Amino acid sequence: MTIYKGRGFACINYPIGMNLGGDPSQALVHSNPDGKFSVALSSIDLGQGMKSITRQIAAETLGVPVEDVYVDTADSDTGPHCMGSFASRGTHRVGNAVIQAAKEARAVMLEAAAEELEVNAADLETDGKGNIHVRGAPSRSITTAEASAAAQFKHGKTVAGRGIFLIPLSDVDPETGEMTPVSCYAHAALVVDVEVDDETGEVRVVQMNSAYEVGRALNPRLVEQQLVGGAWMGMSHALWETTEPYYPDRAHGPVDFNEYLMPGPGDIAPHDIAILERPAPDGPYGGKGPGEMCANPVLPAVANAVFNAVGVRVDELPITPEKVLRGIKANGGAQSQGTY
Amino acid sequence: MTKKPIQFKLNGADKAVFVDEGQNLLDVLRRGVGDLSPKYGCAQGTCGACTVLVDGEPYLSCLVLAQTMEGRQISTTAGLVVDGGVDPLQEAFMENFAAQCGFCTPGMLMAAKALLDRNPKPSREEVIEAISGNICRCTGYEPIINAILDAAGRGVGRRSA
Amino acid sequence: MSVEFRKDLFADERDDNLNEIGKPTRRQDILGHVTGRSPFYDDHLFEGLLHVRCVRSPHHHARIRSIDTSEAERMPGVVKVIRASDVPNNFNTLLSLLNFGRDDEPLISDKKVAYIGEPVLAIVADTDRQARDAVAAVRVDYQVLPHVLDVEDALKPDAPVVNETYPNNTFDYHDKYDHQKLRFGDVETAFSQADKIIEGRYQMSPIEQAPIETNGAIAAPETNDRFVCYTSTQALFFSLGTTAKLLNVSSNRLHFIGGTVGGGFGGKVDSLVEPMAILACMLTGKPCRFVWDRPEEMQVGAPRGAERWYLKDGVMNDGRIIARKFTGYFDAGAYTRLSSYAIIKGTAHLPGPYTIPNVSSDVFCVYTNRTPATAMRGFGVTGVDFAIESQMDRVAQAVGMHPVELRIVNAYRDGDMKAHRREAKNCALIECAQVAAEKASWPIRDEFKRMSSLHGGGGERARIPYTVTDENGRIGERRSGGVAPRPTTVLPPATPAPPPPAVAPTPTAQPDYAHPAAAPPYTPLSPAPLGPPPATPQPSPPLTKEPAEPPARQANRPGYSRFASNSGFRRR
Amino acid sequence: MSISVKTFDSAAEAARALIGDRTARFMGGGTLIMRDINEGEQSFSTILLAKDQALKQIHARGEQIVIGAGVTMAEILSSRELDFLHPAARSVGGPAIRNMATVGGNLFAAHPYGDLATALLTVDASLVLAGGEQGMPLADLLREREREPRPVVMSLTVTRPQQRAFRFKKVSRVKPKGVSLMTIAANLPQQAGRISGARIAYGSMGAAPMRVPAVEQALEGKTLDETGIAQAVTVATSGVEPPTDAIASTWYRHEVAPVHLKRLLLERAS
Repeated sequence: MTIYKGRGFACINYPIGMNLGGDPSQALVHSNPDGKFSVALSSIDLGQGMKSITRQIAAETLGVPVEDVYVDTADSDTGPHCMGSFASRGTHRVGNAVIQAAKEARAVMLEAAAEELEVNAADLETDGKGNIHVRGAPSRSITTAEASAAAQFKHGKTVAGRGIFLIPLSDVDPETGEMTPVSCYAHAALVVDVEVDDETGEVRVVQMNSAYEVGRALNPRLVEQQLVGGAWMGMSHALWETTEPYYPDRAHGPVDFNEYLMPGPGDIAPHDIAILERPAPDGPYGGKGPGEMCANPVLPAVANAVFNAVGVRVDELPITPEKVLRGIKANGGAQSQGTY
Repeated sequence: MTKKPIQFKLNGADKAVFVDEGQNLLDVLRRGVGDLSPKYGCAQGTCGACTVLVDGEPYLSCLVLAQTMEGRQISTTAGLVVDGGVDPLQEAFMENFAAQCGFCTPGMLMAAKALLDRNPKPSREEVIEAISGNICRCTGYEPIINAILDAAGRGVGRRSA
Repeated sequence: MSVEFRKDLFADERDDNLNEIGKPTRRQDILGHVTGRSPFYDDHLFEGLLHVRCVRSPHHHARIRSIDTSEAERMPGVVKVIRASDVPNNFNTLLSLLNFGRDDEPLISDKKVAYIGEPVLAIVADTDRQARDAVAAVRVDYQVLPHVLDVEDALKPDAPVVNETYPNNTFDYHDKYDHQKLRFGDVETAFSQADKIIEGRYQMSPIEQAPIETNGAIAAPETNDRFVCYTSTQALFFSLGTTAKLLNVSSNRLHFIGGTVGGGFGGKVDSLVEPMAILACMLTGKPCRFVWDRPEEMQVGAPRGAERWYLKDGVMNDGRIIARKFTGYFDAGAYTRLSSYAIIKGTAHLPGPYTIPNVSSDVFCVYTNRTPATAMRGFGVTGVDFAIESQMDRVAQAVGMHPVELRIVNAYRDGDMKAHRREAKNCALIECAQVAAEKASWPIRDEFKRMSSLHGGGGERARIPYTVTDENGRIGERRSGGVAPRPTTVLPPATPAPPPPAVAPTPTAQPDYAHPAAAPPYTPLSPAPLGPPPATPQPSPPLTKEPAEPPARQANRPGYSRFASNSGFRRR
Repeated sequence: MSISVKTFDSAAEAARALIGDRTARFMGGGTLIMRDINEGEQSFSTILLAKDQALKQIHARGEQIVIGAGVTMAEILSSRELDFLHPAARSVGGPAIRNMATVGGNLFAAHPYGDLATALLTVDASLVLAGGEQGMPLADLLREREREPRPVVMSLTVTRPQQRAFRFKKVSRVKPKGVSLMTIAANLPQQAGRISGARIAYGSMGAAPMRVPAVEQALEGKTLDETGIAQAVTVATSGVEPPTDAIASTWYRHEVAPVHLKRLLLERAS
């Protein structure tokens, strides 16, 4: 038995959002009289952190502490329309809608503060800690709670805002495919190191090194969640997963988690990640959306690493031990392509 | 259909409920006595989302015939919160961002709780073994393993540069 | 595991002094998750809740002669048998909400089934077990039909018709073609000028989204003649709109609540559980729960469909790819769902994040007798990325180049023209490749370390080339057996005729960042002697040629397609 | 059909109830039967339970150890007498499954399950049935386990293997818990450095766990080294017809069986 080491590389870009119907999302923001805000959406939190990231975007835009904002989603009676959570569109589309809504609400709050402080609203700024003060004169300040109360009880103003984000629909040319599919792209590159057992065809991922460009990491820990979990899923797609093990034959389709194979906690590989941020001009604070692209480079990188290790190109996913072993046997043995 | 009365303790409180004869414990916990913390993921014993402790040991509640639980002590994630405060394990999950969709989390917590109750200072391999019957589709397991090690005071943690 | 931020890169494009953005704030929902209190759709209790289960096809393809429910109806706990005729408007396609594609799928099929697991009847009972028992007692008389499971078999003239809405077994694009085209430049001429031709065939398996929470919904009557629906949907208004259409009910009588979902990954878009739960609720007046079990989630719930890609590259010895041609087949399964759009998205993604002057692709949405496919994380992109990046490795091997350097040589840069005819902006591929290689301690040569997405793009690389088009693959042509070659036409460039192309723009202020020219061969085996010294940069041969005859044929170009309900749409 | 449950004080009573009632199943730990109930399996509608404490006992008589059919994997793992079975018990499911799954249930677990049964085949397991029948070899039960009426197993008697003679390997795609692609158990007693009375069993290589006589014969009288096992490796799949399933194909199982057998045989005994 020999364990062959191999290394593979892949890099990708990923389109954020869809070119369908303008791909709109809406948001409503309003405050209670004490300056505590609610964001109403109909967007879905599938675990990617929709509620959390829109909360941070709203807090940043409103200029209030994040504890002063809660996001409520998704109730069709109160949350305005959203296309849904897919296509890595949530952070980008919903985030932009929240910014627009929060800006409108902030403007009302600042107008009220300006009236109370007897200054021009354009001269006011928020400190993110619950205060509004005159730019350059921090002592001339009012709390966001006081400003909201004044708006609602003295000035008769609704501290609220509406937001929608829409990318104008782009036509698709039937002859050339010309179109504007999306507005920004995330990027990734990944190096995978594997070990291949030449007698069984088993592949073990031993290390991943990656660089992911996400526009801006609006919350670094949420980005990390996506990248770590997503790369795991990529590894899983590459080496384990299929609903039809003998595609296109339909036989032996798994019906439980024992037959539907995914890497277990004992299969995970160390993953060292670098996060790059090149803000998207139209992204919320430059954010793009790391949710989908994180898996994509792993699949080909693993395939390339297997080739590097034993000289077998498996072009049909998943790269099962069986396919690797068939390749090794067809070649008359493992053929290392050399170490990088 | 005949209903059978059974009594058991759930998170220390007495419960009495009528169950269908073939009904599983998961269904009785959720719909019978209203503890929604254990989750339905497969009803096959292959995902672990319904893990509860029976007399301190982890069981898959979807595979437990409810009527055999007469007189047993059942613990669920809903019972981890004591006097409004969270368990160190829950705190470690929060701190380590060890949940995304949160659906596997209650089962994962109970599997981890069973481990730490028996072995307060587990190795990484022991943690991996303890959660090996629980599937997480979101996190890639790493944050969960780190959270459990953290709760045991053995956090190697993530490196952040 | 480690995470580092490369704040040094693109620093001048960012303001890092924000209050909340960039902070590792805990998730808003985390306390609910760790205490088991987060309200997922199934975490709502109702007195007298009824349970729905489906009778499903055991056949790939069959006509239904009759359905006998007499025994099932007498079984204990059975409250209602739901038939296809109970569905007010039993024909839909998901993207009809955006006027993209024709209705092609019933909620319940009582005439014909086209995949294993297709619902033919639903039963509502007091308990889940009673519903299952009744399902087992239903007798369906099927006349089994020939089926087709392979995408390329489905394109043969004599293949069984899977989906009567699309009798050619392919989705109709723009009312004109049986596939989506991408044409940029002239691949065939470029192939003839290439030093090497590299070809590959890549197959992506069907994959299950596998959320730990299965698809499901609970519907209950509200007091005001409305219906509340707790749902696992990934797209609240998509599901609401689909339900309103199928059940022919005003959308504001539907009150959908969701948003806390136990994983989706694309598998909770199809809106199959919500209409069924609400229909059951309408027909019984009781709260009804329709939840897929795990076998349904795995084999009836739509997977990420299989994809098959053929790639052909024309490559110069210095690693530059001068032409890339794709033929792709998406296995949509029996019904369209979202596959038709995935192909639009995938087409715009070609030829990957590289500046290749000649690109052509034909991508088919193919119907087969298998579980309909739908979205999954990376929809329309993951499969072709696998193909492209495996192909890139083949190219690197063929020209003897370092795999990372090969990517950097071909990487798109700010200002480059992409094959879908839009300028590249905000690029960062080169930087990602450099950083990943650095992290892995995988050396690349200094000149490649100095390259940048910010420089060397545009100019000649921004040009839209003369483009060869064709009218192959008109709807129905393939099935009728006639695949007569059609004359190709050449579209005029978008801009006046460009100057003769040169491979590299004249270096200006920063020569180090100039467009890469020829690179020396890469020697993967370390003991091997180094290759010859780098060749002197040479202008590449012209990659496009002047049109043989003046471009004239515009008449056959129908209007561009719009995929929206709001303006300019065509009702089908 | 809705499920009814009948509980008996003794396994013998349950066994009597099972005879003549094709709609009844005797339930051990429930890990298999409860799944069937949950998924609406129609082939049975009555569950028989026995509160018989005899089912839960483990006791040793010299080299013979009697294991009650109701003993769980977790209970095996906490039994010192059964230390040689620990690798096999640990290979079943995750910790929760091991608290529930029983020895008796494992004997009836369909492909690809039954890892413990594979191990038991190599330690001369014989059965005591609830009807009183004694001494039925486990292999006989496994060959005919689908036949109705299914017997109720009270206990198994196994023979403790020689020190370091027992080896076990479960080949799985998922770590640490995955279903078996192939399970191998080996009991390799030695006399004067030579194998005497080898027992080799495979799991997931057929409809049920099975002994592999060709391999056993090839090992007889041989030394446990590369040369000594060569013939056994050659005949690793002789007489074996491995199935194709979601985990692996017949071809693959054929190809890797000799590899895994060889690795197990050459593994340093712990």
